[in-house]
Amino acid sequence: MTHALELKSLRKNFGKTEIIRGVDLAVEAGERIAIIGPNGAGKSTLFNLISGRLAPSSGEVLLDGQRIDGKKPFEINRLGLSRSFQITNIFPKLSVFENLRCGVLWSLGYRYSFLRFLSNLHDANARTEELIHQVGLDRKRDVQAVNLTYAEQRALEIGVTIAGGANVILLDEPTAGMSKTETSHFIALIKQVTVGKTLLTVEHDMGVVFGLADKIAVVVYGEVIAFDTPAAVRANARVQEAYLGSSVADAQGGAH
Amino acid sequence: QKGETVKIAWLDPLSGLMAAVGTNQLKTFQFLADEFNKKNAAGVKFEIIGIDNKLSPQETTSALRSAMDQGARYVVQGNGSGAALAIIDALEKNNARNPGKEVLYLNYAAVDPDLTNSKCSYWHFRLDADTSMKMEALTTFMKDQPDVKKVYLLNQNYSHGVQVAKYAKENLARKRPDVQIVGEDLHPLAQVRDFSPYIAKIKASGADTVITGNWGSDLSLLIKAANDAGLNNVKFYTYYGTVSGTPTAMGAASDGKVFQVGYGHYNMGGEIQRLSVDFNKKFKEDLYTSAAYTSLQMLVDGFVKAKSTDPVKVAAALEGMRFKSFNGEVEMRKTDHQLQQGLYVSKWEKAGGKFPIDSENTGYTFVPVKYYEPYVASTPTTCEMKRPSP
Amino acid sequence: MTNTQYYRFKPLNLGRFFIWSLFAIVLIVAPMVFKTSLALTMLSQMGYLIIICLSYNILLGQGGMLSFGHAVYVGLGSFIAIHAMNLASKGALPIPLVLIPVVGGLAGMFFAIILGFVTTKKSGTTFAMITLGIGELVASMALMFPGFFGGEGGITTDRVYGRPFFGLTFGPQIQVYYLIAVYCFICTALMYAFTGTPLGRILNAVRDNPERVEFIGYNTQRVRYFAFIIAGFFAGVGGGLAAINFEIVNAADSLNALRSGSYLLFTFLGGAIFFFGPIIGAVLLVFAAVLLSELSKAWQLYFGLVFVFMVMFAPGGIASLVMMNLRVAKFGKFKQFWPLYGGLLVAIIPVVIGAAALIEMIYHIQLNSALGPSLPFMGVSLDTSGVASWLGASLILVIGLIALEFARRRFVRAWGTAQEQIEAEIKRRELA
Amino acid sequence: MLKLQDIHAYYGKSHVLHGVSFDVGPGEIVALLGRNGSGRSTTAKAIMGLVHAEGTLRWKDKDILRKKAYEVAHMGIGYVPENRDIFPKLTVHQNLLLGQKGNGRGSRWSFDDMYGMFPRLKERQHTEAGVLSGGEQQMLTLCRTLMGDPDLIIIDEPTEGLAPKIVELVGQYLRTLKDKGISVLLIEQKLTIAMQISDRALVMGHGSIVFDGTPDSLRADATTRKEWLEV
Amino acid sequence: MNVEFFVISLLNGVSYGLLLFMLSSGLTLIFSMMGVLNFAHTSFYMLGAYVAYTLSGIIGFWPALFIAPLLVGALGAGFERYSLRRVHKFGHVPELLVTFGLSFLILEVVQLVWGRSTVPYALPSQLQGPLFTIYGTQFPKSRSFIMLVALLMLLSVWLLLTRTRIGLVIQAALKHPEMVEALGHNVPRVFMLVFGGGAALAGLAGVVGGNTYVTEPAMAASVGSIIFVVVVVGGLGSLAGAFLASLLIGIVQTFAVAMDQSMAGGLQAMGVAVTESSFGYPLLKLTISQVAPILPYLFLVLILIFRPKGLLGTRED
Ligand SMILES: Nc1ncnc2c1ncn2[C@@H]1O[C@H](COP(=O)(O)OP(=O)(O)OP(=O)(O)O)[C@@H](O)[C@H]1O
Ligand SMILES: Nc1ncnc2c1ncn2[C@@H]1O[C@H](COP(=O)(O)OP(=O)(O)OP(=O)(O)O)[C@@H](O)[C@H]1O
Ligand SMILES: CC(C)C[C@H](N)C(=O)O
Ligand SMILES: [Mg+2]
Ligand SMILES: [Mg+2]
Repeated sequence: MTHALELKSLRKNFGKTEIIRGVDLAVEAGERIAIIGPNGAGKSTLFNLISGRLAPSSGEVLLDGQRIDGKKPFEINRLGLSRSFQITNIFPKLSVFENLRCGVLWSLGYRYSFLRFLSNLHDANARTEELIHQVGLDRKRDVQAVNLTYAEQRALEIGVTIAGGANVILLDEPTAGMSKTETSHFIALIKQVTVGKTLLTVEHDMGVVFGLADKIAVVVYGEVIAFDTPAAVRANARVQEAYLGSSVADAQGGAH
Repeated sequence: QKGETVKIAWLDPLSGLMAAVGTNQLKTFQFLADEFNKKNAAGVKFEIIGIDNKLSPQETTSALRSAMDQGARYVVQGNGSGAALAIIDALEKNNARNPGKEVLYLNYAAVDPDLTNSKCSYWHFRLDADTSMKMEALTTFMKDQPDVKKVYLLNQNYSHGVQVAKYAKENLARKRPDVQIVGEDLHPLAQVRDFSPYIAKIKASGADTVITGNWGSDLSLLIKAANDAGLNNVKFYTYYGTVSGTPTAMGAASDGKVFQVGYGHYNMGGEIQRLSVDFNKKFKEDLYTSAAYTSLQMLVDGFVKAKSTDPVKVAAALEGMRFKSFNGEVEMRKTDHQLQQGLYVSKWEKAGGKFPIDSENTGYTFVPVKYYEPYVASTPTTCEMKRPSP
Repeated sequence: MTNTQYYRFKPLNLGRFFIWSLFAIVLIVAPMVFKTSLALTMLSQMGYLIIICLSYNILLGQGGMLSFGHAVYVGLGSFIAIHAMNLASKGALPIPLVLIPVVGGLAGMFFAIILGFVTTKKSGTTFAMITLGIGELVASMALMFPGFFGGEGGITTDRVYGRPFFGLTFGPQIQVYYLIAVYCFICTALMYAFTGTPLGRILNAVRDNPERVEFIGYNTQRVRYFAFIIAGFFAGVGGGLAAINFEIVNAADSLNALRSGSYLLFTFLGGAIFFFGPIIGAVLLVFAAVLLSELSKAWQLYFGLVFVFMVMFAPGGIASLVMMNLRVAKFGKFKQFWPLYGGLLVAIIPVVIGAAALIEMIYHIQLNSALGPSLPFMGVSLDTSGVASWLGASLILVIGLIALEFARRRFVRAWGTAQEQIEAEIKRRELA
Repeated sequence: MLKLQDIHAYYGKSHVLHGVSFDVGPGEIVALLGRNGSGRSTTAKAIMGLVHAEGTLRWKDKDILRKKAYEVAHMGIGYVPENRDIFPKLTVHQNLLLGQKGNGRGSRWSFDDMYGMFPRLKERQHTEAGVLSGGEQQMLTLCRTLMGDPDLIIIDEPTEGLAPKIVELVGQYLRTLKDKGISVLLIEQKLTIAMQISDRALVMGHGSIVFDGTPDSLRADATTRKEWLEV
Repeated sequence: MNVEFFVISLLNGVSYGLLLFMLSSGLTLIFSMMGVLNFAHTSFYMLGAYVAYTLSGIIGFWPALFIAPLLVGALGAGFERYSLRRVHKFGHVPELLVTFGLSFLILEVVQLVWGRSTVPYALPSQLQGPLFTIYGTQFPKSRSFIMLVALLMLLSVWLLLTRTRIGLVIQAALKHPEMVEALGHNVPRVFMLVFGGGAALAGLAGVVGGNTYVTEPAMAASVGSIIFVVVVVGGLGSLAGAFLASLLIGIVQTFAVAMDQSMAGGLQAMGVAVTESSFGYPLLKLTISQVAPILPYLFLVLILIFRPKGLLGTRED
């Protein structure tokens, strides 16, 4: 049986330091997974390995049963995996509309075409309009991305990520830097735009984690020490000790 | 004709690599035009319109058009055969397409032999001796130099340099079959900063003579490097030792080691010498493009002969005309419009005695060691001149 | 939603139609207004330089690729075009003159395919340096192959060959001009169209953030490579037209780094961030190269000064100045600026005159002293040996400078308020 | 120590702070709370001279309004910006080195102190800072500013992106700073930690201070919290 | 190749390499620290030569050796202060262009003040003549002096980079200038000093290069691109790399001049008949010595393709 995404004894070292020390993880289609873990545990690195930004030192990454480790990011993206970034990573000089349309183009098969006008690509434009609406940036349609506020940029970041219609989506701390209200807004948004898709997110905010995830993977020192339902993870003593600490997490978790 | 103003457009570089040379030549023309305006047989006034062609054939064509717009019917140019060719080409078309607005081109220094052979033109007159003629004179001189045994050819890798090398080999084979060519090098134009590797190579080859058509910094740096390395037993036979900057680079260190072939030298005596001295006083620079004098002299004589300043008539008058220039009697050969004039081989030595005028305040000068009558250096032409039907 | 979209686009399209028509009319009418042969030469040069600068801007402005070797593709296009013309006139190749620019374009494209493959592997400074290296290589090598490149003299041709094309022989410059104009229009339109294609847009994305482009499915190297090839094509077309125009092309002139540099400088001066910027740049290039150098021996000094000041004070080029004023006009605030601009102009005139007189006198001493101490300058005669001219010129300059500073302050203040009002207006509209 | 009176600040032409007044005493931890966009970061920048400001701004009885940022820093104010601003191509150690003023002699803090505080940084000290994890970068910025031996440290959202356990750790360290006599101006979003460790809480709204009191009184003041902090 | 020729060529190669390094050390400093592709670098080199020429006429060569670089450095600092600084915030391309414009201005001003031809800037008597003679070839004092100056430059720039934090401050300030200021560093002043320092190094190179070679208006343009090659081949940000690249290019170029082999010769040796009519004969017949001076550019292109960081570089863009 194939999983939507599967990691097999994945390892990565930078120079002498091993950052990812043998990760095995299998994610089923349609699952929402939250990845938590202390700072520097290797969560973002894991995302980088999956999305092709880094090549693993050893081990395998399988997307729908197909090996994707060692492939280039754009190849992986074309196979239906898309990611967002912890630090906002959009096209600053293009308008919101253009940002999103860029995200749409490849998946609709327009590739490197220079024989057709963008304005005549009705399907792409319609899809873009729909996306703008989904991420709630209608009012900012023609504003350059640099001029958006931080929260809007984060929304755009998500928009660009989901634009290609990938089935597996990785989000790296999507709500970082947002206030409580914005965060809850955003979770709703993420839930809505990823219906039916496989989702992996990295989060530190326990409120988000518990509100969003079907399952939680806990990464500590480059290893997955737990992969289970939220309740079970919260009860796990090792997780408590390694990551959650006491009061803060409780306070965060309790807020929702 | 008397009292008429004749506009001459000067199209040569005032910027870029050859700015120094161009600037000096423009001054030469302006200075000499002033002199001729004081008194000339035709009673005309010359006006020099200097236009910067940036040494570029393309810019030259636009410069030419603007010159014509300003009413110039004569153009002079000399730096670079590329620009020369562009002018010839443009004039062929212009003079055919616009009767009544013909323009004549006096070439005072572009020495590619092609210009008076395969590419010769009725509207083009060359006042300098071309590469082959100078090599003719130079090798005739070398024929009588028993110490020339091993020759090294070092030239710039572009048409002029390649031709110098080619004619040198041909002529030497003919006149001094015993001379050995021990090395030949072509280096990119104006790219070499350090010539010492070439000097090492020359030394290793055991050469006693170097023939080079290099000019500008390619010559200055070459000779400097030779002097620095103490290459004392090697003589340099050059084309462009007088060009701005090179005398300074040679200085005392090159005493007796550099030869040059040309249509003149610094101590010609007569009027040109007086002018040189005046020029030097005025601008603190040497007057080395005496072909400018020949150009103006030829025009004056041509005007007198044609009794007109109309280029068409003047062109006809110039063909085969003999006239007296600063270096004696010369002839504008009819077949190809190549001036036939005597050539000097001169040697870099301390100024003084009969040759008091030095170059660039170095205290040194090119002392003439041999003069060749026009026929000696004359080379045949393959030109099939197309003359306009009257 | 969809409604607003249509509402958005319609007036724009009308405006676009108007602008393109205007462009066509300018191209057609220009030689009727400016009749001297020099003007015609200049117009012809502008025509193909527009194509070249626009093609350069595909790299610089749209793709963020700083190339120091664009002349390579223009120049090689010229060479192939000229060889094609020579073959055609010998009857060896059945290509009519009107298609020669396309030959040049294909040549430019061919070399872009070959050389671009290695160049576009990298971006940023690395890209810039590779282009510099390749440019120097090609330029130096060209001089070593006189067989193909014609050495110093270059290759010449006669553009009048074959049967006339609808009665056109392309001998007279005016016919050549119109050939160039037609190509100029078509190429400009094509390149504009390119900005509206998927590849064109992704190219912008690559300029802004190449990393992210990889994560939306595009291979950035590939995108740069394709753009490079397209730019190479249009560069070659421009080169082909140049060959037709001059009937001569030589390596030292058309391939060197200086030439590449001038495409860069003027594209930038015109304004790389706007599509039409390079058009302005091309026009300026011709003025600077042909007119300025003829008007004054000090042209490089003027050029350097103008250039440095432009980069310092208008880094978006002339196009950005135009756009800024258009924006003010769009918000109906331009009226108050007429007198202010007038004031600036009035103040600048004496500055320019004074400075130019001084510079010209200095240059006169350096270059033209053979002609005596007096030089004609704007109708008056200056005397470099007398104190009066120097004093007068300095005085005019100083007065001008004071007036300029005064006018500038007033202008800046008004400009600031206008911008403030516009910002507020935009905010208000956004909220509405 | 630090005294702001009627500070107005502008980004270009847009007026962001409308008369901010408060002060920070020696060895005091003051929390500056407020919603997104209320102007807290701008206040910090105004103190550092990074935005154009008007009003009265005094530090240790000297006027520091319009002083350049490096002058302000040399007078003993340290600043940890919200977006981290680590120097990505420099190593962790070099980042810290840049925090030092002069040769670092006479500073209360040494490299060892920093590495002791966050052992993780010691492990990574020769790595380029740009590849550090988000949380590690946050630690690094804090330490970098401490290396400059400030008497007052302004920290803009230090717990952003930190794992809950580290958040607690940071809280502890801020208190250690206080024990060493250093004042702290803590800009925070997360009420929890700010309320735990601060001596005084300020609430900002629309570019001015709308509440100034102890954490307890803020806890008790439901209206202020409702209106200015929650939505 | 005999020992004699080999030794002399090696000496020539090293001395040319050091000349290149002397020309490019200031550029490395500016380029690696500030990221500015300073197109006016060689213009400062030229200015150094001209200023020294005038000064040595008044106060003698040795005082001029110190004063001319200072003047040129001050000019560079002034340029940074009043022009480059304004442009800095617009990005690298405008920075580069403004230096481009400056190179035009300097060239024109030099020509106005000193004229368009070569000036007789001569070596002081102490530097004239050979230092030693080897196998009958003299090694001039002037060249040894250049070598000495180049080594001193290497040492001082190296000290500057390793013993001070200036390098770090600048690199950091390129990314987050405000942050660096907030940490207490006077960033604008550091930028100005670095640019001025780079210009002064160029000026110094001019002072000693101008009289060893020629002092003329074309001297700036003629070394303009080669020094970029050095800096890039060595690796951006790497002083050691620039040094290595200089020596390498110097030596390779020198030895290449000695090689009269061509591809045609190589093919013939392998038994392939090559005649004038063979395809690509003009290319095949080029000898290595003919292309020697442009080998650095080939080198540059290859290096950038296969090792974009450069020989010893650590950064890629
Ligand atoms: N290119 C790299 N070279 C060297 N070390 C690296 C590199 N990339 C990441 N690391 C190291 O790997 C570790 C894991 O980093 P990663 O960004 O994956 O952490 P994380 O789990 O996402 O943490 P956070 O929650 O703080 O973002 C860090 O210690 C980081 O310094
Ligand atoms: N560089 C800028 N230019 C223009 N306006 C700005 C700029 N930075 C911030 N602002 C505006 O100033 C106001 C206050 O911003 P500030 O960053 O001080 O808020 P904050 O309270 O720190 O909020 P946050 O939680 O987002 O950090 C906001 O309305 C913001 O949009
Ligand atoms: C003036 C000369 C140095 C130029 C030379 N006559 C040439 O044809 O290239
Ligand atoms: Mg992370
Ligand atoms: Mg903030």
